[in-house]
Amino acid sequence: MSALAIELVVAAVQGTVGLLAAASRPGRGWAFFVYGATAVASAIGFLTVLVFLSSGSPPAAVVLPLGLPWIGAHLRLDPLAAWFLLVLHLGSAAASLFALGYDAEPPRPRAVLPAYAGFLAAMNVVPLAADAFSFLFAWEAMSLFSFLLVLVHHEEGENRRAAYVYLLMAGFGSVCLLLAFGLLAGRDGSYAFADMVQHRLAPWAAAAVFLLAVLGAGSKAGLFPLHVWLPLAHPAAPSHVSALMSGVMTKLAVYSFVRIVFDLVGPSPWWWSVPLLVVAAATAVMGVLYALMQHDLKRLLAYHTVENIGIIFLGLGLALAFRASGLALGAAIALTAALLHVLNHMLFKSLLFLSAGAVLQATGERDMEHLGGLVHRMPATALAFLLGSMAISALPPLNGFVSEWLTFQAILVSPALPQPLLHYLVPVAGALLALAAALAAACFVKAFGVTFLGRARSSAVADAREVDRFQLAAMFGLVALCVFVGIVPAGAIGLLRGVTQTLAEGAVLGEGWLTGWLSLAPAGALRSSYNGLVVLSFVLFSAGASAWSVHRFASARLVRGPIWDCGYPDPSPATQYTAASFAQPIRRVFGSVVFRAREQVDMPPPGDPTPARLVVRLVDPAWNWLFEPLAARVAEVTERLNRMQFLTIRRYLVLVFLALVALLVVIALWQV
Amino acid sequence: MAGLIDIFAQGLEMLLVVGLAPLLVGWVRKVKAHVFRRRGPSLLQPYRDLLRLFSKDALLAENASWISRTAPYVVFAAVWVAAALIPTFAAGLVFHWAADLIAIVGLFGLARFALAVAGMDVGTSFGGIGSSREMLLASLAEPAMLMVVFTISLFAGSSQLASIVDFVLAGGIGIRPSLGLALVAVAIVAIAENARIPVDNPATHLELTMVHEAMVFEYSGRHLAMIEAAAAVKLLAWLSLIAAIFLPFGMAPGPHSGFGAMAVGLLAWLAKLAVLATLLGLFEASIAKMRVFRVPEFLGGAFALGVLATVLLFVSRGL
Amino acid sequence: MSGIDIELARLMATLMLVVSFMLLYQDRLAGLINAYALQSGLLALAVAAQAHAQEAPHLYVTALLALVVKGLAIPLALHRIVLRLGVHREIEKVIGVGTTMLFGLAVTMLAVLVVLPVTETAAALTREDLGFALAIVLLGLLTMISRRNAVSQVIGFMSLENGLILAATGARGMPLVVEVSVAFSILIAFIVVGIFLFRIRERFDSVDVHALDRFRGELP
Amino acid sequence: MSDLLLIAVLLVPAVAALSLAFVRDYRTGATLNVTAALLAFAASVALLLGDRPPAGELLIVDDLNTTFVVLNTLVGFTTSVFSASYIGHELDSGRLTPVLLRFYHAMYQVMLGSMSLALLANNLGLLWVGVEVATLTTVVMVGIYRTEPALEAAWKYFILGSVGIALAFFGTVLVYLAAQEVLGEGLPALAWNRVLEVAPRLDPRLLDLAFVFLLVGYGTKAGLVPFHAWLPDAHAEGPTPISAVLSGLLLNVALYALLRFKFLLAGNPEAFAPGPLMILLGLGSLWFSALMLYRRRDIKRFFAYSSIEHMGIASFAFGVAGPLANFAGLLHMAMHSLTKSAIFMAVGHVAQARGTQKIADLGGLVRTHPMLAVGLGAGMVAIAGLPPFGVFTSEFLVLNSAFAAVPSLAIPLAIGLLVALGALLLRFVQILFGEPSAQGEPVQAAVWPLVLHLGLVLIAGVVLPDPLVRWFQHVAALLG
Repeated sequence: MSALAIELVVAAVQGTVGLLAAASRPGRGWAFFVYGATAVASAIGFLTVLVFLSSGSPPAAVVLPLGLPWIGAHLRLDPLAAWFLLVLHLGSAAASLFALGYDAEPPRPRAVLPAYAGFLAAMNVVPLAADAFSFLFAWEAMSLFSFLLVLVHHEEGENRRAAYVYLLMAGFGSVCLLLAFGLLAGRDGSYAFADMVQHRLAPWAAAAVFLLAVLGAGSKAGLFPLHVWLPLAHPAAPSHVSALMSGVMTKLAVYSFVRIVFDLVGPSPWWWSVPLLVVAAATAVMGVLYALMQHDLKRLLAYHTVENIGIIFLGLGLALAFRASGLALGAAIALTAALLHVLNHMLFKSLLFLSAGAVLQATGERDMEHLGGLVHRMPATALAFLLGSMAISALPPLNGFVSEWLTFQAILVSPALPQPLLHYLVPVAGALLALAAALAAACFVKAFGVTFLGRARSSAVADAREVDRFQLAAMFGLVALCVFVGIVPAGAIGLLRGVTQTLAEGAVLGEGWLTGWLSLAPAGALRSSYNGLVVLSFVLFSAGASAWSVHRFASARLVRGPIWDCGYPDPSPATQYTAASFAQPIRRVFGSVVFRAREQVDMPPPGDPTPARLVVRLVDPAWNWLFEPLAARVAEVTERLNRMQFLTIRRYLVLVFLALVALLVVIALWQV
Repeated sequence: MAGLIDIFAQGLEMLLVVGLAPLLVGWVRKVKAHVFRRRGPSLLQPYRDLLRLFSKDALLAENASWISRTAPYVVFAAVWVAAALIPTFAAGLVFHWAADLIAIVGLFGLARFALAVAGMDVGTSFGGIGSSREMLLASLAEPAMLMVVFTISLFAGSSQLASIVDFVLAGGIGIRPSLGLALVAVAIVAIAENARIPVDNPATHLELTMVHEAMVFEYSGRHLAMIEAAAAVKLLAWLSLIAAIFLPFGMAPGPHSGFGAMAVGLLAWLAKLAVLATLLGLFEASIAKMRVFRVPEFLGGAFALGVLATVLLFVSRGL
Repeated sequence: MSGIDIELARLMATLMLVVSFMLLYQDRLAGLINAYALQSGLLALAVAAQAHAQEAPHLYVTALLALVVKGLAIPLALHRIVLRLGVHREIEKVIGVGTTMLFGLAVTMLAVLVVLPVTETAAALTREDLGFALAIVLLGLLTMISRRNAVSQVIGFMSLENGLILAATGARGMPLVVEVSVAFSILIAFIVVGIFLFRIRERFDSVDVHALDRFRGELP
Repeated sequence: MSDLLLIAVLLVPAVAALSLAFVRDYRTGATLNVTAALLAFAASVALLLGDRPPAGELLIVDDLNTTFVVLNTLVGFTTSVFSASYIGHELDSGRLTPVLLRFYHAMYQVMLGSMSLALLANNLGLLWVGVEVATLTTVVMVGIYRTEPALEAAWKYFILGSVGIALAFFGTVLVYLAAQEVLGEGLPALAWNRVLEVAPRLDPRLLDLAFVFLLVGYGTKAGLVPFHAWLPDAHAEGPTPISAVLSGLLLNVALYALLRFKFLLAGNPEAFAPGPLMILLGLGSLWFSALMLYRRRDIKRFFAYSSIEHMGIASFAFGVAGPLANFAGLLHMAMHSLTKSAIFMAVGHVAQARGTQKIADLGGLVRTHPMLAVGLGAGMVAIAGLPPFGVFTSEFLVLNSAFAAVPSLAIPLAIGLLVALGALLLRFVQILFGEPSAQGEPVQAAVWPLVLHLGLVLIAGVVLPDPLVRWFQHVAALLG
């Protein structure tokens, strides 16, 4: 059976499982069945695309008699699709495995199970679809099912609002993509991607497609300022679904962008990269700044998804710039960086969401200000979260560093570009990328430190239990992959060869690309190289050697004592640094501009026992400047129009009369 | 044989880096003491301090987790590896290709991350204040450093330190305004990264102003020693980095360039370190500690200089 | 083609148009109802003339219907309704008479304008006839919307319907004309009965869900 | 044989209406109603599958109307089933009396029959008669509750409908005038297929004029803005089965009538291209109703506006013209008809179960009535144009065909769709989810009509049946 067929079967199995779950009255047994089946299917799908990518198989296509009869459902498996399927299957396997571990009480199986399986099936079809109709069909289905998953805990008004905003934005995105496809298809309505590639669009049309793709894919992926739904919706879903939404679904949005802009549109002018770079850099920085202001663990993670999407799009923007100027090597590096980051972000973001889910399950708390000290109660989860934090903070030798390193390497190729504007823009974007990475590290010191370290801030933590083996297996599987991709990135990058070959002006990264000992040297050995394996071994060796020698030659005893804290040990855990206080310096430096952060301190006079209060007010620029005015405008218009519901019959007749007269006038003018 | 020399050279460098670091710290202190017309402690005082700490039992808070126990070693290892990858007396050592300048910055980031996390472990407000400020400073220093990296890499066509050294040695750069700007920027970053005055004061224990010391408050004994040692190595690494990029003169081109060249390189390196450390001491002695919230402006200046350096680079290159 | 009967029919049509303007002009209910009766009578004559001209005897039925139902029965019924429901004799106009007349003229010109390009060879119904019918229809609609009074609105509708019948009978050999005219008569009867049944005294306006506004104290 | 079937489709409702008027027991009446509707449906299916009878002077069976007749009789049948379960509750609650039910059932059959007549008519006068009789019967049905708002709604419908009737008739007369020039006096000049044959020779100016009146006249019936005013109230105040039929069928029939005339204009090269007008009205309807959706508090009125929206979309598609757009329009009409009637069925049960039509009081439906919630939810998802339902397919085609024809047109359309989507989703979340404000009572719901409708829409969304596509494509090509 061909890889494509297996992928389709996997999707079909997932869909069928969902249907079965919908038709039954699912309980615990069903949960086990659904999650088990989807995990196995995902694993099979993963192996299939792995073989497909590593063997360099030629693309396979099939047309099924579904959808619109005169075009049918085109399905195609090529390296690009396979790469995203790889990401998808890994993510879904981990999520399903994690969900298997909801041993005591799977969250709302009747609501979750059918939608979950359907969500997986729809996501599975998105990269495979090779015509506009099937693509949008799967795309919308994906949105719809995840919308239902966001609504699982619908009793909370916040979740309902999140779901609403989410699906509306998803609708906006789909409409943009639809229009983009409409332009690509041309007048004869050739919706198949294969035909679209043949079309050569007029420059304005191509530019319109590009902008629509930025809006459409960007709204789904979470580009600033279209990201607003993301931090609302992702945390609202059950944690394993949050992992999928953040880790995988946003990547499919990236896929749609790459597919449209790099594949379907064809050659592009260089200036396209300018708006993309600007938006991407803004997204990266804004995402992490938003995240720093959060104290809801899952929402913080969701904002980091925004940040990472910015990083990915930065890579894509660079690839566009290079490709337009015929710098195939640069394009290949940038594209590889972006696509590798797609995988990496899925790995560590799923890991983080799953660990956050473990925390949520164990304590029932998402608010970091109520957590603390979990490292003692949940050591394994803490370790997983720590490694995930290090990966997302782009620290060597983990995987996050590799893709950011590649992005920087791509930036270093930018002097070869002929456009002066890009000479200035690209390094600045790179600096913003560095800023985002450093702030991300700060944010994860905060997230990990406040959640897992210190002393418990509430009784919920005191009763926390470590999660079960399925959940730990899911988390540590992802940890292993984070480390693996970090130290042997060449393995993952080798799989991307087929993609860059087709999309980056045919550039195959040179044979010097992967030099001895599996180190990365994208632009020839003289340029720059990085070897995660050596760095890791080096660090491990140094740490081990120093630890050993210290213990061997110096003191090895450890004495425990009370906390010193500069001589003021306060037993109350409330005196610890909180998430808000951790972020305070950053809020003062960046937030006062970006969020117009204002602090107000109410200090009671001496002798007054009432507590002092510190109130922080933040203004979300996306809501404040874009969405709220828009909503207000719609409300205003509807308010005005609504009078039309309460007219008298005579006035309605006036309308009819005027319309009739107007039509007659039109006719009269037409005939003259 | 060649492999043996490779390993030897690399090993020598690693040992030298660790061995000389406390001396460097002592040198800086000595310089400062001289400026203040004091005799100051012996040059070897840092060694004695470390030995004293090593010989003591480590005392940890009751609720400290394994994080507190492992972090000092991770911090030390990351800094040590970074230092080992920076060309000191010879460029192109055996593992130089394992990491470029960006990766070295990343390794410093790793060390900082580990230390900041450890600062949160016990759950004191001082640990939190230190970690929080440290991460703020880092988030400002890192982009500035990256701009410098860009400037230099764009010059040299590589972010690999060995290639940069080669390039500078070959006279590829000459004196350029961008290079000067980059030097100032990297100096500022180095000051911030090493918690020196005016950004931080390694000698202070005044709550409101400290950053680095606040993080390591709960440490004692060998753990503290490791952290102190790491700080010393880090200082050495940064000075070596500046030396390697801006003053690579005398450096041996590789481990196979003969004993003589190696010896010259070693001497040159020591001289450069002495000069830079003296400059640092003089600078520190002549300036006051800043308020914490003035520091972002200071580092923002470094970032601006970095950007300017990149921009001017393109101007002078006429690209 | 242009026999005396056709000429008569055209004359009647012209007069109907004039009466349409009278309808627009009237500000008393009694006058309005009488004018409508007049127009219906003219319609009956026009239709009869057409019946003669087209040699279509079934059209006499329509003519008779127009005369009896619309010319006599309905006006009488309306007079009674006005009496029984105690409707104000004065008609509350939305816009002034002058403006209404101006609108009427404009609409008539528009009607002429749109039929002008119609090919002259149209044998069944000349351009003028079509223009008259169209104008009557539009003026009927205008009458409906320029008054607030239910009875006058009904009269506007019936005048509009007169225009339709005029056009339909003028179209030579149009099938189902009689049936349609019967159907329209029934429709009108329904409306009149509806006004009476629902005791819609002043306006046949309705407002939606706002209960307070709904009656405006107008329904008994 | 096929002639007989054709007659049967029309005769069955007529006979049923007559006999229903004399059935005292409402249960028997309901059963008879369902049986008659089923018979009519069976006859129309047979008509669809069998040979086509040749077009007569009065009646015609062609690609365009067979599918619509089947659709109409199907929805008529399923709605009668729904109605049977619905009226029981209404009788219990005293809103309807047995006498009124007799009347109701008879009128129901008259309405179905007249709509079939309109669809099958070849004679344009007959078409007009069918539409108007259907209108008048629905007027009566809307007012059947005899409450103040119901009577008002009926009255508004009656008056606005009458004006529409009159104007449509004027348009028909004008078409006859044009045709009579060529075809001579009498029936042939009103026979649609004959007129179509000679369409290129008709006086284009007369056709233009006629189309304006037909557009206003039938547009009133189809609920196009600004002629829509009767529609929301009629839907909201009448019995829900009637709302289902109104939205699902009558609007379609009116638009269908307009299409018949559009054929004629398309056949005449000199005639005014009606496209821009239909696009304008369509966009106007879409935008207007999309915005109005936000302020609706009554669930039935809400969906009534949604019907206006979808009629606007269909009208837009026909205005864009071209095989693809016309196909999309036809498909959209069919999909909307099935979906919206299903929604009204669900809404009917929901309103009965919760004892209110106020959206604000309906929250938390998944908790109180999970099955109904699933039904209503699926319907709302479908009508919002989300996959896997057929409305997605048709909206996809409408948008893309618009894009292919005039790209700038697709943007207002897309924005309108988005605005409407926003309102639908808002209510979707509000009605189905959250903590229920009241428990409500269990209802005996006839679920399978709902399932059948949504199932059909679902199938159409996943794979369009080939014959349907061929019929529609053929018609779409003719529509020009």
